[in-house]
Amino acid sequence: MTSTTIDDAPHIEPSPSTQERRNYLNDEYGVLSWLLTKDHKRIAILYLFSVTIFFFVGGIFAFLMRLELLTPEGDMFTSDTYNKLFTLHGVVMIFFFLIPAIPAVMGNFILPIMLGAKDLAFPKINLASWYIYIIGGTFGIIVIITGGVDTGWTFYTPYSTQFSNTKVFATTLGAFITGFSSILTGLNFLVTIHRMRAPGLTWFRLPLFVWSMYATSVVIMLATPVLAITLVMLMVERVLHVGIFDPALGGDPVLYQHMFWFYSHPAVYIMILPGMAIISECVAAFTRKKVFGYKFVAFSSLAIAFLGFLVWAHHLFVAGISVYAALVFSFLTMLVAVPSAIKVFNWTATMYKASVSWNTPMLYVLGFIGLFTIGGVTGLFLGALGVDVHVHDSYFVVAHFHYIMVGGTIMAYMAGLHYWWPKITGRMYPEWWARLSALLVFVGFNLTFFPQFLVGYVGMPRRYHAYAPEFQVLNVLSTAGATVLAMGYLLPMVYFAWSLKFGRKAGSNPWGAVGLEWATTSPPPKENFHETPVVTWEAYDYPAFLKAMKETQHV
Amino acid sequence: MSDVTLHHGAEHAAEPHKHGHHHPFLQHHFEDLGQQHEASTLGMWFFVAQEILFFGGAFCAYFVYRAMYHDAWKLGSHHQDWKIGAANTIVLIGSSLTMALAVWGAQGARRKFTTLMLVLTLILGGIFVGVKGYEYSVHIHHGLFPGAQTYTNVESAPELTRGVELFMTFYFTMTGLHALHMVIGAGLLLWFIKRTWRGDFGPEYYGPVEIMGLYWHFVDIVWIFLFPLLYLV
Amino acid sequence: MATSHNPDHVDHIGHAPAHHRSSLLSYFAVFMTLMVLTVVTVWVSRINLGDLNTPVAMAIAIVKATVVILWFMHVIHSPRMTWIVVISSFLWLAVMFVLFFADYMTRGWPLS
Amino acid sequence: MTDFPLFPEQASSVAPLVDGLYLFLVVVTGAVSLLIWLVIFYFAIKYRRRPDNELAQEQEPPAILEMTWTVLPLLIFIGIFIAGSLVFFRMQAVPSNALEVYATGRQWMWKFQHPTGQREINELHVPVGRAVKITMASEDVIHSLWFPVFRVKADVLPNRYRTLWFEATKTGRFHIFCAEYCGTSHSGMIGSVIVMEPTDYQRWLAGGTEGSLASQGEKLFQKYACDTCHLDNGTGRGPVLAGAYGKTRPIEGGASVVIDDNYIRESILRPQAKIAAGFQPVMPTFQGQVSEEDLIRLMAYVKSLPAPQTAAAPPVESTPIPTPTTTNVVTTTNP
Repeated sequence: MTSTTIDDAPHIEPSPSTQERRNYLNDEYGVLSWLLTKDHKRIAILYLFSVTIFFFVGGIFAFLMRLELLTPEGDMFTSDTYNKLFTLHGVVMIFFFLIPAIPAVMGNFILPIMLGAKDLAFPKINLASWYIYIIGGTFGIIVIITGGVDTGWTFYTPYSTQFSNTKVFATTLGAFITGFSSILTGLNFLVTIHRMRAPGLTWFRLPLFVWSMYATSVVIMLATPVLAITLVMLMVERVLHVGIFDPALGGDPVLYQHMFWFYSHPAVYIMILPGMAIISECVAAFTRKKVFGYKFVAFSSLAIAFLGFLVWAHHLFVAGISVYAALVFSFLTMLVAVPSAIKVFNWTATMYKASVSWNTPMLYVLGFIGLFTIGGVTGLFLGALGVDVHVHDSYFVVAHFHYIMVGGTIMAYMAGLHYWWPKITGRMYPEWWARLSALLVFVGFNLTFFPQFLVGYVGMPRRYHAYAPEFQVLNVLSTAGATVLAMGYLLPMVYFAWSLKFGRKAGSNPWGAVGLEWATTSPPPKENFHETPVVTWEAYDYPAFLKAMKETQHV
Repeated sequence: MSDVTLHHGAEHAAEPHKHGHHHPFLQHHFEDLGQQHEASTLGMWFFVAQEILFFGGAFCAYFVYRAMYHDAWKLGSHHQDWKIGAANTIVLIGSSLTMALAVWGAQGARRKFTTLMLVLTLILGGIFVGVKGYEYSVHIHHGLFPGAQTYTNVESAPELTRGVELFMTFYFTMTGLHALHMVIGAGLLLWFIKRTWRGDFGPEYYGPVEIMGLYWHFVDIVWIFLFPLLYLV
Repeated sequence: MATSHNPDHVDHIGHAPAHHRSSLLSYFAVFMTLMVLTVVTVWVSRINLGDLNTPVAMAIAIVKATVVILWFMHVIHSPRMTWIVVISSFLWLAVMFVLFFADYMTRGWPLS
Repeated sequence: MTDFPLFPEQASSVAPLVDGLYLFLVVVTGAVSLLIWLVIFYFAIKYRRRPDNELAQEQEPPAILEMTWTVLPLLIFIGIFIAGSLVFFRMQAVPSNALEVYATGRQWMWKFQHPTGQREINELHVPVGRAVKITMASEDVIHSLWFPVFRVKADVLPNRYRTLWFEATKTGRFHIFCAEYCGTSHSGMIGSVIVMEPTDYQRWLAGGTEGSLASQGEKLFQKYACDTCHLDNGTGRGPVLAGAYGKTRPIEGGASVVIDDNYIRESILRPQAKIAAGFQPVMPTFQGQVSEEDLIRLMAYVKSLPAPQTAAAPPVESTPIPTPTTTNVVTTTNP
């Protein structure tokens, strides 16, 4: 084991002559160079801005809802406004933030570099994906401005097609278009991973980030089209007043729920798998150790991708499906929980006899493992038929999926943002401010959503504008938590912007981590590597990687 | 048909063993033409997989309602003229053949033959969409289109009104989506006819034509399933 | 360390595109098969097989689709990856159909 | 600030089972989660990065661990599945002696009808200790009837009857919520179920009613002139309804169907859907004329008709009188 001190080793500080070497940021200037770029790194930055805007738009809706729920009576907004708030919070957060965020920002930027490729397989399609996302997003903004939609992000029929007189058509069209943007991103990733790996980068030398992105792309490719056809049918029914899903005209509303959740449950895995991708990377980097059971973690991503398609009807246990179908789906739901459990146990085991650093990304990783565990096990509560009948459509469900989406995906997104910030911008974020914001997020999150488990089991239904007086105390706690959580999310906006100008210059490998992305300069040049790298080390093999990096430095 | 070499005048790559390295259509981020070809074909196959799930969702809903409203489906299907449907199927399979021959021609850099095949494919596709338009006008004339509250034909079986209207909704939605894919295909064909006429394709670089072929054959397969399900219940 | 292409250059298949060109004859043979099968489809639909009509029609359509996929779409000469994509997309479709009808078929069943 | 319960009351026979399963899950998953948190913090502190601990020692925990935490969770999860399913079966098996109550969900109110004729809005009086079966349908969108203290919930679908049952074990006034989002005042679609001692319940029942549901149904049966075709002696143009409820009868086209709530509803609103074997499709549709409440009354009347003991031929074999008028039914041309 080499005795070099790792903290600043292998210290591939580029020599001064390469200091002002051209990188993808200062390679060309001007608005057009950004709006017509085909460089996957710039497209990732475009996505970063648009996704962050939607995150705060969705966040504002959430905060307004929490303010309304301070009091049992619905005395802040009319019930119509409240219904629009929770619908728009759902639509914006899911379709415009959670599904595109990690794949389009982190995936776009880091995946090609991790594979040692110059760019994604289809750069033009990658740019088209961003423009399609912007068109879909514009529909979302138009809906918000011109009056909102009040059907819930699930658009259940016959309410959404026959009874709601809000902007349902425009919202479904927006979601339909945004679906194509993520299909194109998925397509790009799959082909790049298959066909454009660097020489020597065999499948089992790939970072686990790539495995999880591969699984996510498979789920995107095979689930999103079913959402597309379901929304097409919804729009046909709403415009032509036909009864595909409307029982008064002969349709079956439960069929809509089947088709909607056939997409929407895999969509939950589209949201969490990229989170798991980042956590696997950060766990390896901040414990400086090979992730325990590399093959198990890699294949559990694929197992989640496949099993995720078999379980959707656990959203329909009380909706009117047959008893036997409920049994089948409850059993399959139990199977899909196993790969997630494997991942959590393997991450924990990786820290055995490791060198665990307490940098901000690792704080978020610890937070993720803790909160994702709660999210995962409460999923078992909902998968068990007996309990689900009671807690379905209650705040218990709301707490469950927020523990997965906020405690899981957004925590992982923050970890990834901090972990790759030096690589994206060449600057280090301020460590102590970042740790403070991580603490705020962790405390605020738990204070917001843990009371909701309790109030949900006691019997508070979901999507209620006014509720029974005995639920008030837990709701006040939850709103207090929401304020702390909001602080935790606003702080990074400040210090990330600050770090762009005043942040310490980051070398090409500030964390001393293994990975091709740490073998190029930060920010990386336009073609990622000056000459195509050759991978000779196994995944997360620290000694071999440090030796290989030493050799490239002396040549 | 004289064999026309790549008239772009771009000789083959300098080093013999680095075949196809500086080809006019090799994009910068690919190592060589082989990798580019593999990547684009694989990308197209993932796109076709996604389309299979897209139409698959519609077929699944179709079958659920076919089981639920069997008599209405039978009655609705009798309102279709199966002879026109069969003729249309033959036209579409013919266009699939000419498309496959176009790919064959592109591989052999036979410029005129390939262009002719692509034009034939476009014509046959146009015929198909034209016939569909005719069928739509007949249905609309009879008031047999979704949303047609007035449903004149079957007076005494009011129950079948709703079932048949549901059948017609599926008919129009699925054949409409299929026709839309045909129109997009026709647009692509026009662009490919221009490129083939310009002589872009040869044994080394025929990927785009093969991709066009994959798309066209997929649209043909969707019709192969649509024909028995809508016309011959 | 020169970055020549090192030996275990996995998954970088060759330099020139997969250079397989099916014979003209095979295209016409496929075309004729499809024509025959179309005629069979129409003919079979005229016979009243009761409940068997749908499965038979579907079987013929699947055969026609497989023929088009294998020969017209050159899957028969394609690398293994293409096979995996085709088979998995139809597998996912089958999963959708089976689990949809798991609900619709068993709706009427009484509790044991 | 009223007292705020952290755990719901148990007021039904199935509530202890659900709570038992819930607490079992809390304990099992809580223990596993606690174990993970402790291990993480212990490792994070013990192996934190120090100058002398720069690079991880490459010792791996034993590989057998991988198998254990694959198989063990699988077994636990299957156990949870089995427990959950047993409770679910208990919830689905409606006892035969249950008190029949009909419910109708409509945008933003619950309407209940008792067999003895009482009609209530957003309130439901039930006796304690007796199984109550609620048959419900919606008039517009999807609602979901939820009794939190009874731990039971079921979506109320338009145009299709669904059932839900509970056996109250505790008297008092408890919440009724609508759990499926249904529009503007979804949060206003609430009510209360009042569980009473059987004696109080009888006294409540005696108070003012215009005859039992079945008797109201009979009046409607005459009002809509159903009795002109559905005669008891099997000589009418429609099938005999007496004693038909629950039986399996053949219909046109060879299949046969169980005569249950949904079949009666469908035969009233869309008679052509499933025509009884041997009869002409002459029955006009009553869609839009018969309200949800009347449907429930008619159904209660049909279900209350005793099977005829007279010597008349059993209804099935009765030969229908050839209908005078020729109906222009489109006979299917295709064989």
